[in-house]
Amino acid sequence: MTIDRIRTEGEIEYRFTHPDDFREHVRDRKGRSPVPKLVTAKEAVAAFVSDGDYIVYDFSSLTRGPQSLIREVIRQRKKELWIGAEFTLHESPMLVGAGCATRIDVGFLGYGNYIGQAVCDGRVKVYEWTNGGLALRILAGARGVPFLPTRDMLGSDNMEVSAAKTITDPYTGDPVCLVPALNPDVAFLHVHQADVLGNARIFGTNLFALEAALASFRVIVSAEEIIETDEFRKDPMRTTVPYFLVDAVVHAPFGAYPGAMPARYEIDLEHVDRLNAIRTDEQMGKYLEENIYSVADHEEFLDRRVGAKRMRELRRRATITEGYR
Amino acid sequence: MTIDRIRTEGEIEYRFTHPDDFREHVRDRKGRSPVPKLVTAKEAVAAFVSDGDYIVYDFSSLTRGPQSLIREVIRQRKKELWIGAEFTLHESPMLVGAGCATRIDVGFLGYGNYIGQAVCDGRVKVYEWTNGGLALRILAGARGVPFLPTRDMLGSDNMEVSAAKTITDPYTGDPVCLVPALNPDVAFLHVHQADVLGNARIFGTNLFALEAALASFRVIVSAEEIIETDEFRKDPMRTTVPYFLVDAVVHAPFGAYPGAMPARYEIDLEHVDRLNAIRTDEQMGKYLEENIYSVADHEEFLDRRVGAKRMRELRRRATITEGYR
Amino acid sequence: MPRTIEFTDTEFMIAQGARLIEDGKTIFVGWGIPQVVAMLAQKLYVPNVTQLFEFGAIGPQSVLPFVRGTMGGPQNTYRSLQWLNMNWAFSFSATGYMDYGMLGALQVDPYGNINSTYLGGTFASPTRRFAGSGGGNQVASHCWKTIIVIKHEGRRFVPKVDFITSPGYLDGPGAREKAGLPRGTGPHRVVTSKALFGFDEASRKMTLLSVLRGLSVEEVVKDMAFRPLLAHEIGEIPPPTDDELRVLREEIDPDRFIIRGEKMSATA
Amino acid sequence: MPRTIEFTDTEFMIAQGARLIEDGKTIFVGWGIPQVVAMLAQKLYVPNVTQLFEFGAIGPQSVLPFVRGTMGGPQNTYRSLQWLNMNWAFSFSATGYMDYGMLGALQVDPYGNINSTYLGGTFASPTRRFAGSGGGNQVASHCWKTIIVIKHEGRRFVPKVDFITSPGYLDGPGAREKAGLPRGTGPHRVVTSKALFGFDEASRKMTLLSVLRGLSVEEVVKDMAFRPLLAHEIGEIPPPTDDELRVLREEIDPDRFIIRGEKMSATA
Repeated sequence: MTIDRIRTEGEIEYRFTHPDDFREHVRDRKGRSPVPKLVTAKEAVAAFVSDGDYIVYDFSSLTRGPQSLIREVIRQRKKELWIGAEFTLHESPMLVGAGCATRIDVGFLGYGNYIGQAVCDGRVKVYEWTNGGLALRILAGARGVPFLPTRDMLGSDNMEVSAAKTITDPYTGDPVCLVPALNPDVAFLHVHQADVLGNARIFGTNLFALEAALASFRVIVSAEEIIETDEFRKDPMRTTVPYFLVDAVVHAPFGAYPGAMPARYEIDLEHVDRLNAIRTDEQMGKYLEENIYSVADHEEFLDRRVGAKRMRELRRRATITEGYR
Repeated sequence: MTIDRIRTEGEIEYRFTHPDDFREHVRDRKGRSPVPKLVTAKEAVAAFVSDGDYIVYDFSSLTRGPQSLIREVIRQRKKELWIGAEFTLHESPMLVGAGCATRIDVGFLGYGNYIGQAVCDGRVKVYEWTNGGLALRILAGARGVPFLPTRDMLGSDNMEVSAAKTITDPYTGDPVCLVPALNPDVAFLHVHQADVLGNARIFGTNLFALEAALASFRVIVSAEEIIETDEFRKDPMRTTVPYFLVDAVVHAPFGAYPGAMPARYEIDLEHVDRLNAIRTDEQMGKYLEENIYSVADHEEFLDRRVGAKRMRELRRRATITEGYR
Repeated sequence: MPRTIEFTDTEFMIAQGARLIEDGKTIFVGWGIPQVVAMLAQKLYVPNVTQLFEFGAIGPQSVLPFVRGTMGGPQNTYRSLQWLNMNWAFSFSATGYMDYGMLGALQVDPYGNINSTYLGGTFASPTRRFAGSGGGNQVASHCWKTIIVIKHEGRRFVPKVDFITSPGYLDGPGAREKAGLPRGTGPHRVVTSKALFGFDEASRKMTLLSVLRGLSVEEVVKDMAFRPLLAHEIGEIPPPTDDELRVLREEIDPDRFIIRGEKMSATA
Repeated sequence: MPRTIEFTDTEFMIAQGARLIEDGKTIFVGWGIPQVVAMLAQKLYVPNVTQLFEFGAIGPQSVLPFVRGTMGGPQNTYRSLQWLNMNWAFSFSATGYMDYGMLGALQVDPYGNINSTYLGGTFASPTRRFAGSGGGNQVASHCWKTIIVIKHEGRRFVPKVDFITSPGYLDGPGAREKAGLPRGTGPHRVVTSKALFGFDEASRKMTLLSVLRGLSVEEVVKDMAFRPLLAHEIGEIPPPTDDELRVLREEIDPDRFIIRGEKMSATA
């Protein structure tokens, strides 16, 4: 790519793409033709995630996170990734532990002291944007503007360790904070339903699903269920993301495991506890080997490491379905 | 009110409220307690619309417009209103013709040459913000920021006849347009369903329903149907506006007449044609007398001027219900 | 055997516009004539075009016949892929996802600047006042290729518009970029009831590309208040086809609300 | 007859927090302990409080028992009035609709500035690194009254926090407004496992308001690394009630995941 995507200001590195450069990518490299995009996770990650990429995703590690895609990124041993991390409780430690991620914009850094130690050791660089600031940066990217203003972050030390700027608002004369637009290289969205074209539905709250899809150079959707395009046309209010934002669709039942998929299956708390208990590189290595490197793909992981019985049990526990349809 | 709400820059008057002033109104004057707010249109307009107020509404004159509330405003002979007009095809002429509105921010000025002539005659002042600019101003008001940036309006003459400003974006060095936040005095929302607390649901597209509800000092919801609060809790994705933004709820079946309410009843094109054919003050006076001043309220208007047969027919014509639920 | 086709100026304008849209692309559709153009195109030529309306209907497949006057009701937004709102709709155009924009206009100048606001006098005290931008400014600012659909009346083609409602190339090459508008955007075609215009790459000036079969260049340009550039070869535009007229007259607008106009004829 | 109640420091902190919330108001609820405080309050004291979670759950009525670690799942967001997203959630606080905000903290200083980011060293090379702001910065910036819930450990009460993650009164009166933060906002109460603090109107400094029944002021302030102001009359806080403990132990957290902690006792 010839597009300038990384900037520095003093000690701070930040991702920034001129809106015109992003627009030209959209014009030239994103298809608007409704063509089938159903591929395997392996194919999607190989084709659309490169070393050095900036990645965002929602919702959280424990709820509707794109866990099978994250594991595939680790399996393919991507390098030098930069993560926009809001509710990424255990992806951050895993991606850093696996040697995939070297920079993280937070948000919320994640569970446990494995990741905290990695920061102290200098294995990963962290920049502070706060959850609100990061969500706003993605909204700016989605709206095609170079920045958005906010009245938070002001007065806090986050201003010093991010590329947020203070300007004088021309309407009130008061200080206001600007955050630069973020156009990630890749957005991962794990959804309840998608069609093969990329139309996608999420049930429940989200962080910035449509924002991330609009703002990102490439979008990979993984879906619990593949449905007909006609279903979207029958109920347009339920669509979260329209097809032409999406580059690849992956069918991934239990794709949020060990987290929950609301109204589909519950969190596997035992598995999550194992993840959260990781303190050393040895423990991390063992976890990654067992759950990622030693299996060919998500299906094999589910078959051999999770098992049908466990999955049945997690489905059975998802008793609340009201509102998720 | 002691809050400064109107500013001038050269020839341009524009509404602007310091975000802190708006916040203090929200703190002190908006209730968060879930109490019943069901009142008549007469009560709602008398209590919450004052002479000189700035009013916004969506969707359009022909689709889900708050027509019964507009008629009540005219019936109560409010004065010096300022209208934020996007798809207000026939409300603008009516409000100007009835002597209620003296300033309009557009948007889209409306149908026919009655309103155009009123501008030429200097009976109403118009400022140009464009649809996108006006929607963005309301979004700024809803986000509690003093402005939002955009890359349109630039280069056009709308910049000269609005209070939009051009600044140099500190991230790209390029010019970018800022529009000031708009916090209307009153938002009218005509919705498919509401409960007595003010929770409200709109089915179909909208212009800026949640934005206007968050940005406005006072919010009046009129609803085709009053439903139980429990229905909202069972299906939270369908809620458009939560109760605590709303000051009054009016039960208004056929409240969008002569426009359509999607999936409920169709446009009365004959009635709309009469409205659009108005060219003279005499014609306008006759229309207002017959349809507004000579009837006590919306119910009497429906009974005596529209009639049960016509309403049945318009309901029957609303054959498309797919997606509206 | 040559056959004479009879049609209205509006029908020709609509048919011409419909032939310009590419399949598998997106188009931001303005209110009125552009809606009908998009309907005809989708019905006959480009089943896989994705339309976008400014209030957030993404991918509607409007029910025929066309419901006049409105755009937001169930018929026009039928079978959309997604229903959103206005701030989202303009996010799709701002991020470069809208290939085409299609707009009507009151006046247009050699740089494709559009006036929809007023004629004569001043802004504060105009001779005639019209609706203004609506979302036209956003469409013309952000879509990659804006198509302007306008009746071929001399008074509509002026050296300088009374008010720039929606930006064309402003005052020439580089002016849009200098103003801060997105790079590489601007007016692409002007579709009229007699001809088709493009814009010269170097000067950004309106250029006559082709004329309705049977018309001379002089007949097309004679009452325009500026002289457009002429393409090296001026093409010939066939009149509306039987299919186009049938769909327009029988399926889209049987009440002739939109398609009525001045009678014209040309050889099929 | 006086009766001795046994409880954990966490239980006391939660019970205290729950008593501070007003009914019929809104509260922006942070992750972890604040969730449990809000659950207890809504169950026992304030049925008509409207909670808001930062990812856009408006008015949830969480299912008990509390599901540890998560906040966004069906149990915690059950029976919400509305489900939105993060940019909308922060719009409610930015426009002044959030009466209370409730946050945990790693460190707090006399002005109520919160550090949740790191301890020791520098930002680039910290001694210990924690999660950072999450949405805490937005909550502390925009809610009218921020309540900080923090264990009463001396090392957590420092003269100057290592990093201002979420703003208190910064360096004193007027500093928030000067920085551009919304007028009239700021820390309201600090709820600890031994005491309750407010902030002096004039100096904006942390002020001891009341202590757990049976504790002396000296016991409360002795290991804080700064000396708080003292209210004219220091109140006495009753220990957790039977109802509070029953709901916490039986209904909200039967696995004692959250409520475990140091054992304490006081007279009922």
